[in-house]
Amino acid sequence: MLQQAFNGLVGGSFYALLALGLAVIFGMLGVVNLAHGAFYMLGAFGAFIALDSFGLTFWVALALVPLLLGVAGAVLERLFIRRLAPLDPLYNFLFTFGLALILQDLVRREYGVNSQPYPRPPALEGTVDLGLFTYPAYQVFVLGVSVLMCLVVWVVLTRTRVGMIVRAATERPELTRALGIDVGRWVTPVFGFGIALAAFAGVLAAPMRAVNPLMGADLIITVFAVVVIGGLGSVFGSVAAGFAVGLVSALGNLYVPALSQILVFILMAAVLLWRPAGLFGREEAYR
Amino acid sequence: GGGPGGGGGAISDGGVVLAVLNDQSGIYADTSGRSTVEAVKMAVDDYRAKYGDQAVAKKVEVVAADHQNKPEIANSKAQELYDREHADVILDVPTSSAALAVATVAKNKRKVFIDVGAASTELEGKACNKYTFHYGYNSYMLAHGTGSEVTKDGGENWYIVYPDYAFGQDMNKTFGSAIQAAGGTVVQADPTPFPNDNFSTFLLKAPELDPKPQVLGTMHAGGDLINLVKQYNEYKLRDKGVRLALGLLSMSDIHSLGPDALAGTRYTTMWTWTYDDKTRAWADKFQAKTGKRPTSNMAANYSAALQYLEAVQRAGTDNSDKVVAQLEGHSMEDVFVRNGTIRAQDHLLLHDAYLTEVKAASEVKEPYDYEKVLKTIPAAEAFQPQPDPACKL
Amino acid sequence: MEAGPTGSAAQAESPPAVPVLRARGLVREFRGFRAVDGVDLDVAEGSVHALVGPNGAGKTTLFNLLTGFLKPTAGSVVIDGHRELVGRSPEAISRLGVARSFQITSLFPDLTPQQHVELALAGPTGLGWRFWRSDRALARFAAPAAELLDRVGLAGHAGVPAGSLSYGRKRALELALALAMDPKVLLLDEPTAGMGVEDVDRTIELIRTIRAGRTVVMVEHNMNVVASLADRVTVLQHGKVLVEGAYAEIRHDPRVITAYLGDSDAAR
Amino acid sequence: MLRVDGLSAWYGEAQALREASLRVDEGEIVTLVGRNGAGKTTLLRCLMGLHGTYGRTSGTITLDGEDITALPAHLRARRGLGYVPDDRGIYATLSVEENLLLAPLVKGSAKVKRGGPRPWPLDRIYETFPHLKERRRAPGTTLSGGEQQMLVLARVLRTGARLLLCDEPTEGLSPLFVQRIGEILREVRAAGTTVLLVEQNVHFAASVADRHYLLAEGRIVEALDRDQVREREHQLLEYLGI
Amino acid sequence: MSRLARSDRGGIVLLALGLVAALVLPWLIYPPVALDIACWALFAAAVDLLLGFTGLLSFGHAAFWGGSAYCTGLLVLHGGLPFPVAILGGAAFAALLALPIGYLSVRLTGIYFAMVTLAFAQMLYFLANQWRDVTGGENGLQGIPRELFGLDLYDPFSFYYAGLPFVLAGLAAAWRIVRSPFGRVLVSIRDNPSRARALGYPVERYRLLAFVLSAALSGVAGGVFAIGHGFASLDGLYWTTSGQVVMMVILGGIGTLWGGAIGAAIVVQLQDFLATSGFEGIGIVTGTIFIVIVLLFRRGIWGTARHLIAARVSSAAGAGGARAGSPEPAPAPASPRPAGGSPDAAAGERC
Ligand SMILES: Nc1ncnc2c1ncn2[C@@H]1O[C@H](COP(=O)(O)OP(=O)(O)OP(=O)(O)O)[C@@H](O)[C@H]1O
Ligand SMILES: Nc1ncnc2c1ncn2[C@@H]1O[C@H](COP(=O)(O)OP(=O)(O)OP(=O)(O)O)[C@@H](O)[C@H]1O
Ligand SMILES: [Mg+2]
Ligand SMILES: [Mg+2]
Repeated sequence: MLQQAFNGLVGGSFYALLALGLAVIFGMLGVVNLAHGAFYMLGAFGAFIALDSFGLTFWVALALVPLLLGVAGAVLERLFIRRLAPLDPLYNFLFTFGLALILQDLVRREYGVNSQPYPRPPALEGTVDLGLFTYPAYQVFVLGVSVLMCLVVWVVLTRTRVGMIVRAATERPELTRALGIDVGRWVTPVFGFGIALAAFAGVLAAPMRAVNPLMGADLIITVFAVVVIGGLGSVFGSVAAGFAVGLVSALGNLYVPALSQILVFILMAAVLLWRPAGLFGREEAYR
Repeated sequence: GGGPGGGGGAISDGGVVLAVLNDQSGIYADTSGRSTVEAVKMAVDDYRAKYGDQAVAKKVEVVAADHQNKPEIANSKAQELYDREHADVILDVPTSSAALAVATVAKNKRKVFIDVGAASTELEGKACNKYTFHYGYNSYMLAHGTGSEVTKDGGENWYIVYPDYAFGQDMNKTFGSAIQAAGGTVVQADPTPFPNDNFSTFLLKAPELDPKPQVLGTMHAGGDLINLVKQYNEYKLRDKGVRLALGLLSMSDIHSLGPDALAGTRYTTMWTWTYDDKTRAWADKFQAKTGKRPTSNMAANYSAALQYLEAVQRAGTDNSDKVVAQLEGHSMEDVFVRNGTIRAQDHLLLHDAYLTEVKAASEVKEPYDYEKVLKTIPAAEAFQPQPDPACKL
Repeated sequence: MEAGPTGSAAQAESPPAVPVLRARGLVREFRGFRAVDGVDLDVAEGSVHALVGPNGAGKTTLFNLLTGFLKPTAGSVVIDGHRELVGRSPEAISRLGVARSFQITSLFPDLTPQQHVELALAGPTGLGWRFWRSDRALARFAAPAAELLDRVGLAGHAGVPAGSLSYGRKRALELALALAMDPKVLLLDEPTAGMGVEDVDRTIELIRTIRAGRTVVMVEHNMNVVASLADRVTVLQHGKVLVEGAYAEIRHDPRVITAYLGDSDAAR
Repeated sequence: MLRVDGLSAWYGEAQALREASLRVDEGEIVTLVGRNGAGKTTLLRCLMGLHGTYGRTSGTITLDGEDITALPAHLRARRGLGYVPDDRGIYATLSVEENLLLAPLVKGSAKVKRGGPRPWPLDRIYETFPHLKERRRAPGTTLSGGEQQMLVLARVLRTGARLLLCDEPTEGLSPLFVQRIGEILREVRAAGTTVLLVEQNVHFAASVADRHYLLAEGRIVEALDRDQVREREHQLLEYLGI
Repeated sequence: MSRLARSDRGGIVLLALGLVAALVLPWLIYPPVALDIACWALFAAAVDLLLGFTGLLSFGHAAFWGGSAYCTGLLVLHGGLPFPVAILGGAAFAALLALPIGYLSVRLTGIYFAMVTLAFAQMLYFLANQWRDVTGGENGLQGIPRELFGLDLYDPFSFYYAGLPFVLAGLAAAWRIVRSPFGRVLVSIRDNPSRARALGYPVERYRLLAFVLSAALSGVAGGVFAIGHGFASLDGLYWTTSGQVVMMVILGGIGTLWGGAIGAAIVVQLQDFLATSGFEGIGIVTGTIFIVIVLLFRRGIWGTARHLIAARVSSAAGAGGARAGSPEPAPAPASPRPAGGSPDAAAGERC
């Protein structure tokens, strides 16, 4: 049981990391990145390619792949997302939808739909004794790293000037410029960072999940539900909901396997009924 | 194609048209896809080589279409292939829903359809019809052989996890009855979400069940299977005495995971290119053309095309009814089919299947040489012994 | 224009018996901060009741509570002596005859003023639900809408998208919309804010003409407007009622002067 | 300090400013008055470099002898322009304090001479606007209308902007606070800040301003100089229809 | 008002043209494909009703299209009803389904609405997948007959004309809704919901009714589609179906209603073409279309055409003075960045 709960948290790590990236991007830029799943997939493929074609280890990939994809994300923002930003956010939603289709298909054409092999890093082959039970070392690592990552991001966004500027730029880009802040300089790295988070999750997933072009497509919808549950645009909410959903679906698998596919959505419906803005969402103010 | 039932004359529209309708861009693109078209072309070449001037079908054309895994596209495309491309037979159609849709079209258009890639037993069950044939494998074949053979081999207690959709549900049912018939027990069977990438819950649970299962039977395919096996190894279940038996395993899955991850895992297959010299020779030919090793599905399509052309040859025409008459009850033998018969009552091809084990990496001598046949399951046992009463041709 | 208490004294003559709008013990907390803190309010039928008070006193919040845009933490609001408003949705309350204007302009940028007013006029008729009818059915509101726009001085701008109106005109349109709903009780949140002097005067006139047969509650910082219109003034401070009385009474109240008015007349 | 020459601005096809020219000297308070729709807001937005999204403009804007017509908004702010928009411009996603701290301070540089107004430290702001201190953790837009107005003014004061462009800063403020704003404006002028003020409240405008520009239908129709202000105030009011 | 009247007259001419096009379509292209186009056209119009005129982007309309397909199929297969009745039954089912989903979703707007509807549709997909006894699971609900009073309509050519009246009726209904007082309220809600609320319009209920109506029309389309193909499949419930219809809408032009038909024609034809082209990159092609439209072509085909015509008309009329904005429903969906509401964002670049 405890072990199952722990396992749920490990599964939740991926939700949390992806939801975090999504929340950072759309809490801050107002863009729902439908291509987030595709970047997660690219992260995993990045790790695979790094190993397969360049012989780079998992650890190198874990640093390098998010960096490269983050840069790619930044370029993307510069070239396209920015142009659509002043318009209705739906346009960026649709743009990233198209992008996701293309990325998926490109990878599929190159590598096929079958999963690519990726071994666990040797240092994390064994198991760790967690006192109450032993657990595969790699999974413990995944959980630890994701929690750390989420904490760091949260602190940066809420406690630092960077977070403040980014939030301001999201809300009123024009005015923010008029206050002396070069908005364009900030938005790009933030978008890139969100993408890098997705890629980071992807690299983490490579040793324990199937690496194939479709790996992100279905996951992303669950992550949407996670973000809605957590509270629209709330970074903290997304992360918390990510872990919570991981936990719930692990226990759901255990006790009500027949419902496990739709458990997340039932949870989402319940939350919406109770708090339309999500658990940590903000309500509107009327003046 | 010839007008339905009409004319009786030799070849309609000046030639025989074989249409391959399959998934060229989705999840079946690798096991089926465009390479399958090459396999069918090889069949045409072999037919020509064999009969030369004697060939009834002087002109044979192969056309291909991508149904993108969408049944409605399969449906429209099938009609279009029959109507506009004058296809005499449609081959492959690996997605069950698409296959069932095409079967209806075949019935209405009275044109031959030989399904190769779909696992659903409905094709020879309530959806069967006079013009539709099911060729190669089905979920019964995949599940029954493994279930009974592994049980007999000492795997008495089973824990089954299956993806919660039609294929998985069917597999679970057949597995269960095969295990029971062989004297084993299914300790528990759990449906898993589909698709799913986290099977930890089930894997953690497996060794804790009472009585402890010796075999974990999984009915997953594709990415789900890879996830499951990766995690199976992560939790070191093999060391904990829980073996793995699979419902469906393709050569490319083994390639993805690396043979070591799966070494010793058993499953049933309809064909493997490493079976004997004949299959190896054909596989070499295929590789020369496509650069790849053939999957069982590609070989099955080759065979289906060849047998169709043989039937045309025997009938002396491409008239659908006459070709169907030639196929029904016909016994056949080729590089893919061993001891094959097309059962007249439900148009299911019965043929030998193989209980197979994944080789350890040390045994692998060349790329894609992963499979070791343990036992041939004779045609009579490999498939449903009796036709489904729901099938009325 | 120097307005004295004279104007309002004349109208304050008929003290009505039943309060048309009555609030008791209204409280609204925002995460522990009490923006409105136990307000009792009686608005007499047919009167013009002004709500004044320093910035942040809770006037707009009180409006939101009265009109259902916010749910009170505690307290009740009753209209016509028997109908409880707390717990009803804003649209339900507006159908009961309580209309409001917004302090911060809030319009449909793509619709013309004409269309705005038509829409407001159609609201109570239920015509809006008729998805099977032609929208020409709305034409029957065209004439009254044009007339209303004329009254607020927007006749010349009836066909321009509201998004391109200047601020002052947007405010006038806000007023027209509130009027169009022909409410029993009209709540105006700073109706003259941002208006030029000329427009302020016109608005005063306008409110004077429309008060016939209805009750007006308004939040206003412009003392000229309060002086010339209000029968009764409630001064709020820190979410509580500080003083209530006729303008003439409260303007010399030392508490009001220190909390709100200040001692100079730099304020118009 | 600021010169505007022949400034025109369009919204699509409609012209909102017609060849407006004006001048603001260092250390004065200049008001821009005019009826609703005269183009006051448009003028300020052009000065701040924010009109670009609406339509075209023409004319030149010079700050301390430097032509800033083509400069992007954020660089104008760094040169010392401080903008108080008419719709207030409070960030819902930032707390009151963050709203205050957001804008970077105006620093001296080769292009910007220092020595003028000092940036207001946070303490001084909270002393002047106790409301803001009380609510400093609250999300910006939950402030009352008047409190928001204080917040925007405080925001530009904190940056130490040298030229304030204020669009109706007294709108929605209580009489007491309107006085306070007047005092503050005089105070910052004494400290060397220059102010260009758009006002509807003519009494208020007259009480703080050194000079007036009168705007009608996008044109500057009258400029009242420092010495003329007192004597011609009457005329001015008349013009505005009072 | 005269302007409205004129655009009405132009509308009638276009309507007649559209009708003729609908009638001759199966002569021009392969009849089953023609029927697909007709169904998707109605589906797109239903989605546009929500997107273009209510400002809600539903990414979960597959639920109604697919849900109705199943219901229609079941009514014919097990209820033995004639298919026209079954289609109406399917539409009613879709509307019913839309009630709870809509109730939960309409409180959200913008992308959140899109995400939530997407999630609900996906939930339905999973349910249908699991509930095999009724839906046939991934095999789909096969073999739905299409005969009417003994008349075998198997021939796709004749069935096209049996299905067309439903599609046309649905399109007419969509048009009526958009041009009704209700439609006017929807547009105002789209532009400023809290203002509409203050005018006494219960915003959520209006959105819900719009959602339900849109679902019902999608249901009609899905029902005809199911009968036309003779089966209902899980694929119809999958989110790619929702994505596809949204693509048709934006390709045709958001807020144009008829644009969806053009979008449908192009996408269906393209898909049909790609199936045999041998180019294995349907995702690349569709994705590129999405991106190109969104970046360069936001008004869509119909929207661009209408804009060009409008521009010519107004310049011909020699409009002097202030340029009046179009009194018709704006082509863009909900005002940009609803959260900000500041004029600098609101008046920003319109497409
Ligand atoms: N976004 C816009 N699109 C089109 N026209 C506009 C827009 N904003 C303002 N206008 C027009 O430009 C002219 C000048 O407007 P501006 O807002 O500058 O006036 P103002 O003097 O500030 O008025 P007020 O005192 O009401 O704020 C007005 O006629 C107005 O209708
Ligand atoms: N949604 C909210 N969340 C938190 N605090 C709020 C919220 N709405 C209002 N407040 C606070 O409640 C107090 C009263 O606000 P309100 O808007 O009612 O003031 P007001 O009297 O209308 O002031 P003004 O004249 O400046 O408009 C203010 O201090 C404000 O910050
Ligand atoms: Mg207020
Ligand atoms: Mg202005």
